[in-house]
Amino acid sequence: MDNLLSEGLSLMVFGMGFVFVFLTLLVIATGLMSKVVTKYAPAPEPKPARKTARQAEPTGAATAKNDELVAVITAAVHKYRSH
Amino acid sequence: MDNLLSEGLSLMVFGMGFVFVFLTLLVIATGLMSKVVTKYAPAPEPKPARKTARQAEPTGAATAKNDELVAVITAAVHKYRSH
Amino acid sequence: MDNLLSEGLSLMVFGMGFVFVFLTLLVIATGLMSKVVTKYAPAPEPKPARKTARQAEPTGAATAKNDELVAVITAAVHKYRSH
Amino acid sequence: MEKLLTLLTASGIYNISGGQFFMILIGLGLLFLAIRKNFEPLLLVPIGFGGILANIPEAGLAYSAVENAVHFAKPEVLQTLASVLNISSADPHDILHAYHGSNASTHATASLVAQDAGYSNGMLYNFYLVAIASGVAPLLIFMGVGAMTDFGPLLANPKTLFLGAAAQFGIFATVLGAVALTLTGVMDFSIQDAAAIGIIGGADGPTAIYVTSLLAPQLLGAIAVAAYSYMALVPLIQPPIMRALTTEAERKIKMSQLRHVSKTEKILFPIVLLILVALLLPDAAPLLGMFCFGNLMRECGVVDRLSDTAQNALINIVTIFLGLSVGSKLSADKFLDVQTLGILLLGIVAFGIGTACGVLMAKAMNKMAGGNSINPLIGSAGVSAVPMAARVSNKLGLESNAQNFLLMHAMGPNVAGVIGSAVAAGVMIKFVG
Amino acid sequence: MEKLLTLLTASGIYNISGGQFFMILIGLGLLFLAIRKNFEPLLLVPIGFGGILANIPEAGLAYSAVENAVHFAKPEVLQTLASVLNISSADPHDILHAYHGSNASTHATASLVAQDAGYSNGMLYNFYLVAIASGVAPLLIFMGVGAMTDFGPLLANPKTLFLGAAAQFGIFATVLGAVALTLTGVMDFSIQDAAAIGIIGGADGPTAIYVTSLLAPQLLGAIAVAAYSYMALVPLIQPPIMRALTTEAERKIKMSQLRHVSKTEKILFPIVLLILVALLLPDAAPLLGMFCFGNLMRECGVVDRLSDTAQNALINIVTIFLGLSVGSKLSADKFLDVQTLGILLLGIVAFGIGTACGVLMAKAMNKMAGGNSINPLIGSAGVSAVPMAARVSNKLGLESNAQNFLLMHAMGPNVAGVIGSAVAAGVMIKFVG
Amino acid sequence: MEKLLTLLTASGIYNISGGQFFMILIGLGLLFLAIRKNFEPLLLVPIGFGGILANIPEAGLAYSAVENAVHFAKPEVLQTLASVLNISSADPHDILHAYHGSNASTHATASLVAQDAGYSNGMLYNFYLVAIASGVAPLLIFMGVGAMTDFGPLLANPKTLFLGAAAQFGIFATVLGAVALTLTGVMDFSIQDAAAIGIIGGADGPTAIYVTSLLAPQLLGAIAVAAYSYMALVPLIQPPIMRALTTEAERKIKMSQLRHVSKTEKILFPIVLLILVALLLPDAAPLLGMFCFGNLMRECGVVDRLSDTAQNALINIVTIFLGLSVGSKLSADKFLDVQTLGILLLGIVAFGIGTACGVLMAKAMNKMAGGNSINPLIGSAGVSAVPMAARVSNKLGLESNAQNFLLMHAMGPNVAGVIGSAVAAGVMIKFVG
Ligand code: NA
Ligand code: NA
Ligand code: NA
Repeated sequence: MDNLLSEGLSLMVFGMGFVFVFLTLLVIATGLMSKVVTKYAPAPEPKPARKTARQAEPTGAATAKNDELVAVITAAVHKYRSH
Repeated sequence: MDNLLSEGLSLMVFGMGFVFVFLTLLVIATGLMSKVVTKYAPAPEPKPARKTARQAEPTGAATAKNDELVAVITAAVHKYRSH
Repeated sequence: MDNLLSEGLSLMVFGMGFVFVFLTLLVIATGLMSKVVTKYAPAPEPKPARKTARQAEPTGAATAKNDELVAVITAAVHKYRSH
Repeated sequence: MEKLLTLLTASGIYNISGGQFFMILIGLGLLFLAIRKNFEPLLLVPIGFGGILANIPEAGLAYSAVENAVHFAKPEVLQTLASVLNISSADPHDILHAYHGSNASTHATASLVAQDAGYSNGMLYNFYLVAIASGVAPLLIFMGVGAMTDFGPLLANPKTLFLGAAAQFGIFATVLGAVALTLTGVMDFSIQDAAAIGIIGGADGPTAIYVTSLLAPQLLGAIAVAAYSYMALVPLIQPPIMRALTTEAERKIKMSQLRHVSKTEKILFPIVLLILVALLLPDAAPLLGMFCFGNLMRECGVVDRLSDTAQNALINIVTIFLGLSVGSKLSADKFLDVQTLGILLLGIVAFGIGTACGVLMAKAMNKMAGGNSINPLIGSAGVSAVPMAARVSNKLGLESNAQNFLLMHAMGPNVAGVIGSAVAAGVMIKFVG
Repeated sequence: MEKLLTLLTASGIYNISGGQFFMILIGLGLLFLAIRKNFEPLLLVPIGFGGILANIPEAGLAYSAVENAVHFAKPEVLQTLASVLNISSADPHDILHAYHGSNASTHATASLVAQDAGYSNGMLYNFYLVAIASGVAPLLIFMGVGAMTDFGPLLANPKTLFLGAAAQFGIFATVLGAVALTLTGVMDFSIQDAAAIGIIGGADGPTAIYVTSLLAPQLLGAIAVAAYSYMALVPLIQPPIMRALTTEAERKIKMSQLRHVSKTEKILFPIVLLILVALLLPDAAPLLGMFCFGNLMRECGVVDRLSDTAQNALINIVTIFLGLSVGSKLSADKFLDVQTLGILLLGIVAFGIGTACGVLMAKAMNKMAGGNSINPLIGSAGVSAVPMAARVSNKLGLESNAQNFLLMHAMGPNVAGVIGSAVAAGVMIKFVG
Repeated sequence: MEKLLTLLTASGIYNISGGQFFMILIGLGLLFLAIRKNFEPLLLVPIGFGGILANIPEAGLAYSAVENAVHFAKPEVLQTLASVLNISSADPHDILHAYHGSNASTHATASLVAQDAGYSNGMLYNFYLVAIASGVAPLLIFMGVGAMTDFGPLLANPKTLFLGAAAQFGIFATVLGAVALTLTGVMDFSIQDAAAIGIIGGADGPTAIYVTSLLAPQLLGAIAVAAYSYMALVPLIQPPIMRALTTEAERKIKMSQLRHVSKTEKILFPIVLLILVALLLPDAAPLLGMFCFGNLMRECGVVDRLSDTAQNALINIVTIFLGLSVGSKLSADKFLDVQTLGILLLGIVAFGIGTACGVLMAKAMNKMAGGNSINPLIGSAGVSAVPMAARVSNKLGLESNAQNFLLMHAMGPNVAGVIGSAVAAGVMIKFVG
């Protein structure tokens, strides 16, 4: 019983401590990495990043776009036929 | 041999019987369910159910639509350019 | 040691020989097949083979086409709206 | 020179048996039917190709490690296998016979011996183990089919479920037919074989494969080929029977338009079906459970990405492996048997009887309903063979009355037939499994 | 007539136990929550459906071959199993108990005995073995999540990683809670159980499933259901806590726009993270390794077709099997236990504490930074529950200041929370695994 | 404090060996080449990442359960393993050595012992077992490649098959090179090793992986890395050789436009090829069978949904696992060996010789055909490395004559090279497998 308590306590102390240590190191490493990258390989002007956006897009949005497309084309065609 | 015959016969009688019993119960349960649904959760006016239709569409149809799309756009563009 | 050498040598002789024999037979069989096909089932005039081309198309190209499509439609719609 | 001899004596042309040659021709024939005649190509292209691969001499693609070890017959390996299988003879045939009859642990030990001797399972044999012996492939196909099925027409007119029931009579009549062939000494089928053959009449590929893999795996090749071939032949098999059993007046009956079915009903239907299965026939639970799961994913509207995958990428992947695995059972020693002829014969009888019973049931229902509301042509769709049989009903309806579109009305019995044959499958597994 | 009796006595309705009936209701309840209330439907639809399948009486879908053999309890099979398990009693309960406690080789032998007797693994049990017991499904989901994650906001403001750390306090506090419940005699959790329950507080489904499958597989059903349900409830659980711990002035704080993050930084981040994991916590390597791999595929820009597949076809296929497999652990005998209530209670406490710690950490960081640059509302997003928690932060921000869009600022702590709980998972596995 | 010590002594930084550190650098180098230099990224990104994962200290991701058990070296476990392996020493190295040399059943028993002691296969090891040891991944890739291959240019000019034959001389010359290195005592390769190394010259990734997994699995990492790297380097390796062996006049030769190839010819070609394989070289049946199956699915036009899946979702999924599995063989103890240097050296020699022989063969064919109809530059495409090598031919042609588009002419030998190396692979497996 006491054993369980001490295990639980030490899990909390060391676990939480480790999470903080790890993420602190990650903050430092990431910051360092960003600094080095910005210094030695400065990014060009921010591109619109179209492609990445597309990938991240949820399926729903894609469908929506498709529908828009169809709507737009339908309109265009009606116009075309009505000439 | 006789054993095989009796097995076959009983398989037919009980099998066919069970299929009918099961589907009869399904008819009843489905009817009941539909009645309850229509009573307590009446459907709104029938939507065009565009999405489901799209899903059920076989690949062939999808391709056909795509082709139509391309044809339509080509026409629209030609019209547009000829202005 | 000598064994390894003789194994290597025979692997080269028979391996290379077999590759040539196999591909020679394939040349013959293919030629024969083509001849028979052209004789008994002459192809109709070469279709544009649109579909196969589409399949072989790398993803990149497909995306490019999609973009073109969007551009084309946008143009068509602008035209339409400007009427 | 010795190497040259090795190449020659290990070549296919040196080793090919008449049976293998013939089976390769059958594989080519299946490919021809699939590609040129459009016979259920999604299954028959992989099955036909798998059949050719399975019969490449010396490649052993369709054999287990032990079968491959026995084929190459090194005396010391045969000796070890014989001792593992606890038989005194080291004759290849005796070893194979003992191996096929041995229990699971002996099987496993024999397999390790063959592997130690450098032999391994053929590629197609591994596909078969993973896809069919485990039962998973037909179930996933059923899930995908569920995700592609619209129960709307059935829900608009649930009574068409009776048509799906009646058409299953083909299944059970065929079982009796197989029994009769055995009793008259023409063939030799066990009751398990008879049940698996009967299920061809269900006109539903994955159900037939699932039941056969459980009840009579040695007949899998013939039964799957028969099931898919006859499904492709539905436009030839059904019309004469339908015409013979109906009058011109009946074929002209126009059915009233189906009512609108709400989204909620469509969501609840697979759940109602599942609960009925759970309460009445647990042995149908894997098949109908996966079918209902696929349909629920389709209709619930909140997991579209899962439903899309189930009816595209996943079902396609599974179809490739399922087809090749079925093809692996087209090896000459298993397929070229008089039993195969019996199966082909019984299968077509099953289709015919199922069609007839569906039509007769529809006639009866029409009579009971006043004689002018149910076109008996939709009864034949109860065999399933989705959506081919429903199209046949539609076509015959149009022949008699150019304004008579039966397609949606026939879709009800059509999907009911899928449920009906899965229920029949559950009964078979319960009774003779 | 005997057949009729067989059908009846083998039917579900004849055999259903109260527990199974109740679990089927729970399965239906999960489906209702998923479909009508939109509770994480991608997981809860398969889990709920799997739960129903697992509780179909006599179908044995969630049981191993041995469990099925014991269930049908033929005396000779029980006798053989008892001798294999080296126990004298042939009582079903004793056999099951010995089986569950036996080592891997005895397990394998017992399994072969059951197969020889004609029993086989249930479908869901096979799915569980392949998807979860092997550990592969949660890892592939994590790879897909990595391929869907944009670390841009985190890289623009790496300090938000501290918020992702603080919110993990919920995990460890819950471990203590589980320990306290045990010490007071209310429940009986081992330290492994406590650790697995704690990880619910990580608000990250695949991490919870991965850890639980390693530390306390018997609790998998309850823990997964709790984790996904509470993730869906984040919009209800978090706001009161967030409001209680922040002042109106704090909630009004507008954060400055995030800097642009270059492609190179995004490519290097998963590699930096991987190296840190490699150097500090190898036990987190499978989880974070696959996560980083997915993210690298996404960002590197040269393997788009792999990245697309990882975040679509592959993750969808794996989700279907993962959900059904988790559902298989909702069988009555495993789920209907007072422990489940404890888990549900502790889980919500974990979410609450995590939320509070995240907010408090954000308050502290804001104070240290001068008091006007970090809106404490983004702290709650540190629990993960991506992207729901970030949306909650955004919503509360808009309530206080209609011009205050916190979404992108909250995405930093949000994805940091994923890393944080994966690190916590690694520590748990190291210490009590 | 004890826990802190545990964390520290189990951390990567405390345990990392020089070899692991170096291999992680190599993994990073592969990622750099793949991402920045576009070296076959679809394979080298997963391979490089898998290589890093495999070398994370203490994580044991690339090790089997037994290897992990031995690594952690608890005396009682080592003792049990030693007795299972029937050796007297319980020294870790001796146990590993006995384990790797043991037969399949001892292997299985040792594995159960390790599992009983709480150790399990690493994630990457499981991927390797499923994807490569079973042989399935390279075969599925080959199926996908078949579904992506257009044999039109080859069918329009079947004689280009000879170029695909000639270029395989690189394979067999390299075998002799490996033999020579062994005879001179520089390296120590068996004939199996030599054959596997030679196949690098086939310039075809899946063929190389398939053959190596059968003949020399311990060399898989080095051979796969060499094969894919050199395929990426084709634009650097080939041009100097091509220029040296051709005259300016030859490079200027314009080839007449290819005839139209009918659909029927394209459908029949994979079947003709399959039958030839079946009759002459059953050992090439798995590789070329799956290749032909993929191509038939592509061309037959009736199974487009299967063909689409084979060349997208399925090949992508398999590529991810294949790459990570190959990466698992980049563990320091297997890769950091003088043999690896030998493999890298021999591999580039193989590419060079293959290129040269292809060009010389094309020159000869051109001479025989009158000297003005075949541009020898297309000969180099016979090594395969599809479609890179064909593009190189095209580029050099354009340099000499800006109107000279050789791409389609070079596609013939290019795909012929794939067939050629698969045939060579079959011969290797037959003779030394
Ligand atoms: Na049916
Ligand atoms: Na978290
Ligand atoms: Na090649």
